[in-house]
Amino acid sequence: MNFQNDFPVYKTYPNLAYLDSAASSQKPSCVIDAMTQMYQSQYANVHRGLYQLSEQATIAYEAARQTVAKFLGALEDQLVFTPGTTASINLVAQAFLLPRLKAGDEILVSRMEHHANIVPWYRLCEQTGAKLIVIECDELGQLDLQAYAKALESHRVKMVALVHVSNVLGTINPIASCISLAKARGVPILVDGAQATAHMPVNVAQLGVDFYVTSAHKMYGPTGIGALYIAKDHFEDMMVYQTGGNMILEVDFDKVTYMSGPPKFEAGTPHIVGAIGFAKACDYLSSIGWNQIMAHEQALLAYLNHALASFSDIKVVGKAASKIGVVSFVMDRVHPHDIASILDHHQVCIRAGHHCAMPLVRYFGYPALSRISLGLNNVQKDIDQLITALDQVRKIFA
Amino acid sequence: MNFQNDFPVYKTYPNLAYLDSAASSQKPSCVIDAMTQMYQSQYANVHRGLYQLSEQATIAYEAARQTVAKFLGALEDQLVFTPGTTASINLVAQAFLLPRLKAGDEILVSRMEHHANIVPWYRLCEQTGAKLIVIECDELGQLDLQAYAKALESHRVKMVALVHVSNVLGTINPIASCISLAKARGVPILVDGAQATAHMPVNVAQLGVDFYVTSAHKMYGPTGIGALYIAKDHFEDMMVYQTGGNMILEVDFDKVTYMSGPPKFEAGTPHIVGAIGFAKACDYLSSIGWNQIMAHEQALLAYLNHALASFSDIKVVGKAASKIGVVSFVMDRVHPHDIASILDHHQVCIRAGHHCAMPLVRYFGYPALSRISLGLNNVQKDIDQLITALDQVRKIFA
Amino acid sequence: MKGLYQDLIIDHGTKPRRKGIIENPSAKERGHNPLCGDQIEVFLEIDPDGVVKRIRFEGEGCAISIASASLMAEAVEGRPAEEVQALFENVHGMLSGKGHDDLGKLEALSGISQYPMRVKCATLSWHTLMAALKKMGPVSTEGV
Amino acid sequence: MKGLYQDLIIDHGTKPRRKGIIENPSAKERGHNPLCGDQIEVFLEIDPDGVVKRIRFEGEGCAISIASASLMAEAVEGRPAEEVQALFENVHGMLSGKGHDDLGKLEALSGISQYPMRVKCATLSWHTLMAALKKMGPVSTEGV
Ligand SMILES: Cc1ncc(COP(=O)(O)O)c(C=O)c1O
Ligand SMILES: Cc1ncc(COP(=O)(O)O)c(C=O)c1O
Repeated sequence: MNFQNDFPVYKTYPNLAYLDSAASSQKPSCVIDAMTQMYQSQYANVHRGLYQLSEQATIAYEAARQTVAKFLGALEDQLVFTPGTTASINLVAQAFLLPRLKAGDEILVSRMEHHANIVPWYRLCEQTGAKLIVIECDELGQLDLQAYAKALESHRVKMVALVHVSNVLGTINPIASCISLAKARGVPILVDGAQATAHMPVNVAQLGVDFYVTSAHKMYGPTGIGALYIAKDHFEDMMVYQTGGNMILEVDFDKVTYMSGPPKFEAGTPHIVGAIGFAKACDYLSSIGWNQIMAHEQALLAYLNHALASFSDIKVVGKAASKIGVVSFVMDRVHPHDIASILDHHQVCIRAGHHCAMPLVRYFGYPALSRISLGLNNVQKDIDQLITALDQVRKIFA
Repeated sequence: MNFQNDFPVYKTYPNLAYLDSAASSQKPSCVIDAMTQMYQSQYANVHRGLYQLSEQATIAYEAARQTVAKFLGALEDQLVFTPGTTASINLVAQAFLLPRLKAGDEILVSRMEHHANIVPWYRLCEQTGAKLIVIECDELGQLDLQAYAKALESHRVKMVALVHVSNVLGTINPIASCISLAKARGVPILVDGAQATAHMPVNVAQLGVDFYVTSAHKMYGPTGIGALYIAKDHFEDMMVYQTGGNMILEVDFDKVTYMSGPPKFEAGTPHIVGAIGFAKACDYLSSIGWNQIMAHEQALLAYLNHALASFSDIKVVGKAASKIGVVSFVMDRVHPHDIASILDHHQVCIRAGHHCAMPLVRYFGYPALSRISLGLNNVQKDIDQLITALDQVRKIFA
Repeated sequence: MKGLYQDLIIDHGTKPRRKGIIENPSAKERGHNPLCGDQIEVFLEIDPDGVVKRIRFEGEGCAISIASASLMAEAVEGRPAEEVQALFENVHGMLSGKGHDDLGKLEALSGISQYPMRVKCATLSWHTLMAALKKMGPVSTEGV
Repeated sequence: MKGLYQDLIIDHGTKPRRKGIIENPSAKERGHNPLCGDQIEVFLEIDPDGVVKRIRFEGEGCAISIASASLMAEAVEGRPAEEVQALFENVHGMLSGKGHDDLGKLEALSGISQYPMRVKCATLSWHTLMAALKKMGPVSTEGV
C-alpha cells in the first residue's frame, strides 16, 4: 500500500520523509481540489442567500456537516463546526461547565493531556475555585484506570476531560471504559480526539460520550476548522458562547433570542470552504477504509519500532500496549532540537520539544522529546531515511 | 476598468451579475492560487517545527500577519488573527471589557450595527447589569453625531462599539470624529470595519482607535479568518480569552503563564492557510490601489443610483452623503424575497432579508429589504442586467 | 422561473383566497418566521364531526408564503381533521424533496424543494395550521 | 548542514569553554526559554575599570545554545562592558539576518538566521549576559 501519490507535496519534494502528521498532516489532492473548486466556481455566503449560488453553498455546507457527523457516528444536528479542537474545548468549558461549577468542585484530567485540554479547565478553576484532579499514567504511558475510577467516586467531580490518543506517547486510552465509568457516576465527559480521528474509527453514539472534539488539519483536511460533537440532550442546557449573526432568531437592543442546535454555537460567517475540505478529508479516509488505514500504519509502526530497537543510545518514551503511530524518543548526549535540525538536513521532518504537553514531558523527566509520527502518506523508505539520518546525528556528535 | 478576468467564477458563469459582495466577495485567482500552492507544496504546522517546511510556513504565516497589519496601518505585533469579525468582537467584549464593567455602566452602540456588534455587548450587559445605549440615525441613514457626543458626556460610558460602514445602508460613518470624541472622554472604542476594509483605505494608527476588526472573506480573501487590531497599550491589560497550545509560556496543573502580544489571543493551531490567503487578498487590493478601487466602485454606484431613480415603485433606503456601493431598496407590492428569487432566475445575485441588522431594518419600518452590493468584480453590464430583471419582476407581479 | 413562480403561485400570492378572520373560531394560532419576518394567523371553524368547516388566514410575507397559505386553505376546507394531518405530511414530503402522492393544485409548490431557504416560507402556514388543530387536543382528530 | 552545524558549533556545543561558576561574582543572572526548556546561568567578574575579567556559565540546552554561550564567553572575556553592548547588538543583527560587522569566530552562528525557531537558542545566553550587566547598573558600562 502506498498512498504517496495522493499527496502533491511529494511532487515538489520527492525525497521528503514527512514524519510530523501528529502536528498537522499533509493534504491529499482531492481535499485541495474540492476547496479550490469551491472558491473558483461555487462560492457564496451561506444560510441567507436567495439565489442559487448561495443555496448551493448552503446545501454543500450542510452536506459537509452531515458527512463529518456521519464519519464520527453522530447526527448532523449534533455536530458544530468550530475553528478547531482548542476552540471546541474552550466552548464546552465556558458554555457548558462554567454555569454549573462551584468552588471545591473537581474536574478530572489526565497526565497525558495536551495543553488544549488543560488550560481551558485550569482557567475555569481560576474563575470558580474548582480544582483540577490529575489522573496519572504508568511508566509505559498508560492511564491509571484504577486511579480514575477512584477519583470518580468523589461526588465533587463535575466533569471529566480526557485525551483519546496521546499526541506524545501514541497511547490509545481505554476511552470506552472511561466513558462508562463517568456515565455510571452521572459525570459528563469530554474526549479530545485530535489524535484519534485520522487513525481509527470513532463512533460517538456508541461511545455514549457527552462531548467529542477534533481538528480537520490533523485529518488530511484544511486549517481553521474542527468539529465539536455535543450529545443531543446538552444543546439545550448550554449557554450561548460567541454571539452575533447567524445564531440568533431575533435581535432587539433589549431582547435577543437564539437559535437551537448547532447554529446556536456558530456565530458569524462560518468557515464555509473549510467545511467542504473537512468533509472531503472524511470522504478520503472513508474511501480507503479503516482496515487498510490501520494495517498500513501499524505495519509502519512495527517496522519503526524494530529499527529503533537496534539503537542502544535511543530510548523510546511511551510503550503502551495499544498505540497509534506516534513514537517519542531521546538519544544520549544529543538534544532533541539538534536531532530535528540535523534530520531536516536529510529531508526527514520530525518534531522536537514539549509537544504542547509540558506536564507529561516533565513527568518523564526530560526538558524535550523528539517525536516521529506516521500517517497514510508514509512508506517504509521514510523510516529507512530516518534511520540513516539518525546515524549521521550520532556521527556528528560522536 | 474591468477586473472580472481576475475572478474565475466568471469562467463558469459568464453571465453572472454577482451583486452580493457585502455578504461575501468572490475570490480572485491570485488568492485561490496562493492557498492551493501552500497546501500543495509548502504546508506544515507553524511555530514549533524545527525543519525547513515548518520554518518556512512559520515565516509565511508571520509575513502574512505583517502584510495584513501594514494594510490596516498597524504594526505586526498589534494584529491578531481570529476566525472573523464576530469572533474578534466577542474576544474584545470578554477579554477586555468584561473585567472592567459594572452594573449601571453604559456601552454605546449605534442603530446601524450588525448583530455581531450588538449581541456580544448585549450579553455583557446581561452578565454585568450594564446598559446598551443606542445612538440613532436620521432618515437618510446618517449617524446622529450630536446625540453621540451627548451620550459620551455620561461618565458611565465604558465602551463605544461602532460600525465603520453600514452593511445595509452603505453609510460611511464619520469614524475619525467618533474616535476623537471617545478618546477625548477617555472611552475605549471598537470599530467594526467588516464593510470598510475592501472599499476604502483604513489606517488604524492614524485613527487612534483602540480596537478595529474585519473579516477576510469580505475582502476577496478566504473564509475562516479575520483580523483584530489591538492598540499596543491594551495587550497587557486584557485577560486571556481562549486558551490552549501556542499561547502559553509554561503549563503545569497548578500554574500557567501566557505569552504576550498577538500569540496571547491565538490559542491552538492557527488557520495558517487562511492567513496566507488573507495577505494575498490585501496584496491584491494594494496592487490595484485605492484610487482605482474607489473610482471604479463610485462610478458603478452613481450608475446604479441613476438607473434605480427611474423606477417610481422603488424606494432606496439609505441616502447618506458618504456611501460605499451598497444600496438597499423596497419595491411596491413585491416582497424582497420574491425579488431576490426572480432576479436569481436572471443570474442576478442580490440579498434580501434583515441583513443581520434587525433593529435597523425595523427602524425603517420594513420586515425585510433587498440589497445590492458592489465590488471590484462588477461592471456596468451587471447593473443593466439587474435593471432588466427588475422589469421582469414588475411584469410578473403586474 | 417555472420552478418557483408558477402562474398559480403568483395568482394565489397576489390574490389570496380565504383571507380574513373568523369570529369565535374553534381554534386559531399565530405563526412567525423571525428570520424572514413572515407572519401568519390561521382561524378554524371545526364542526362536531371534526371536519374543517371553514378556514381563514391573515398574514404578511412573500408571494410563496401567501400562496402556500391560500392553496392550503382551499385544500383543507371541508376535510376531516385526520385527513389534514395526512395532507400535511404529504406536502411536507414534497417540499423537502422526498416522495409524495398526487397533491393536485398543491403541486404548484413542488419547485420550492430546490430552494431550501424558501421551504420555510411555504411551510409556515402549514405548521401554524397543525398547531391550531393540536390546540384542540386529540378530540379534534378523533372526530367527536 | 553547513548553515547550522558548522564544526565550530559542534565543537563548542559538545565541549563548551568557560563552563562553570564564579564564587562571589560581580553579577550573575539566570536565563530560561520555557518553550525550549533551555536554561542558562551567567557569572561575571568585572574589574573596577568595567572590564569583564572573567565570565563563566552553567546551563542545559541544545548544541546551538551551548555553543553560543561558549563562543560568547570567549569573545567577551577581557572586554570593557561598553564594548559588550556593541558586540551584542552586532550579534543580534547577524542572528536576525540584518547587516553586521565582522564578528570573527562568532560568525559560525550566522547560519542560524535562516532558522527562526533556533534564533532564540542562540540569543538566550546573550540576553542573560546583558541582563547580568544591566543589574550592575549604569556604573558598569560607564567604567567606574
Ligand atoms: C458590518 C458587519 N459587521 C460584522 C459582520 C460579521 O462578519 P463575520 O460574519 O465575517 O464575522 C458583517 C458581515 O456579516 C458586517 O457586515
Ligand atoms: C491531543 C491534542 N489535543 C488538542 C490539540 C489541539 O488541536 P488544535 O491545535 O487543532 O486546536 C492537539 C494538536 O495540536 C492534540 O494533539
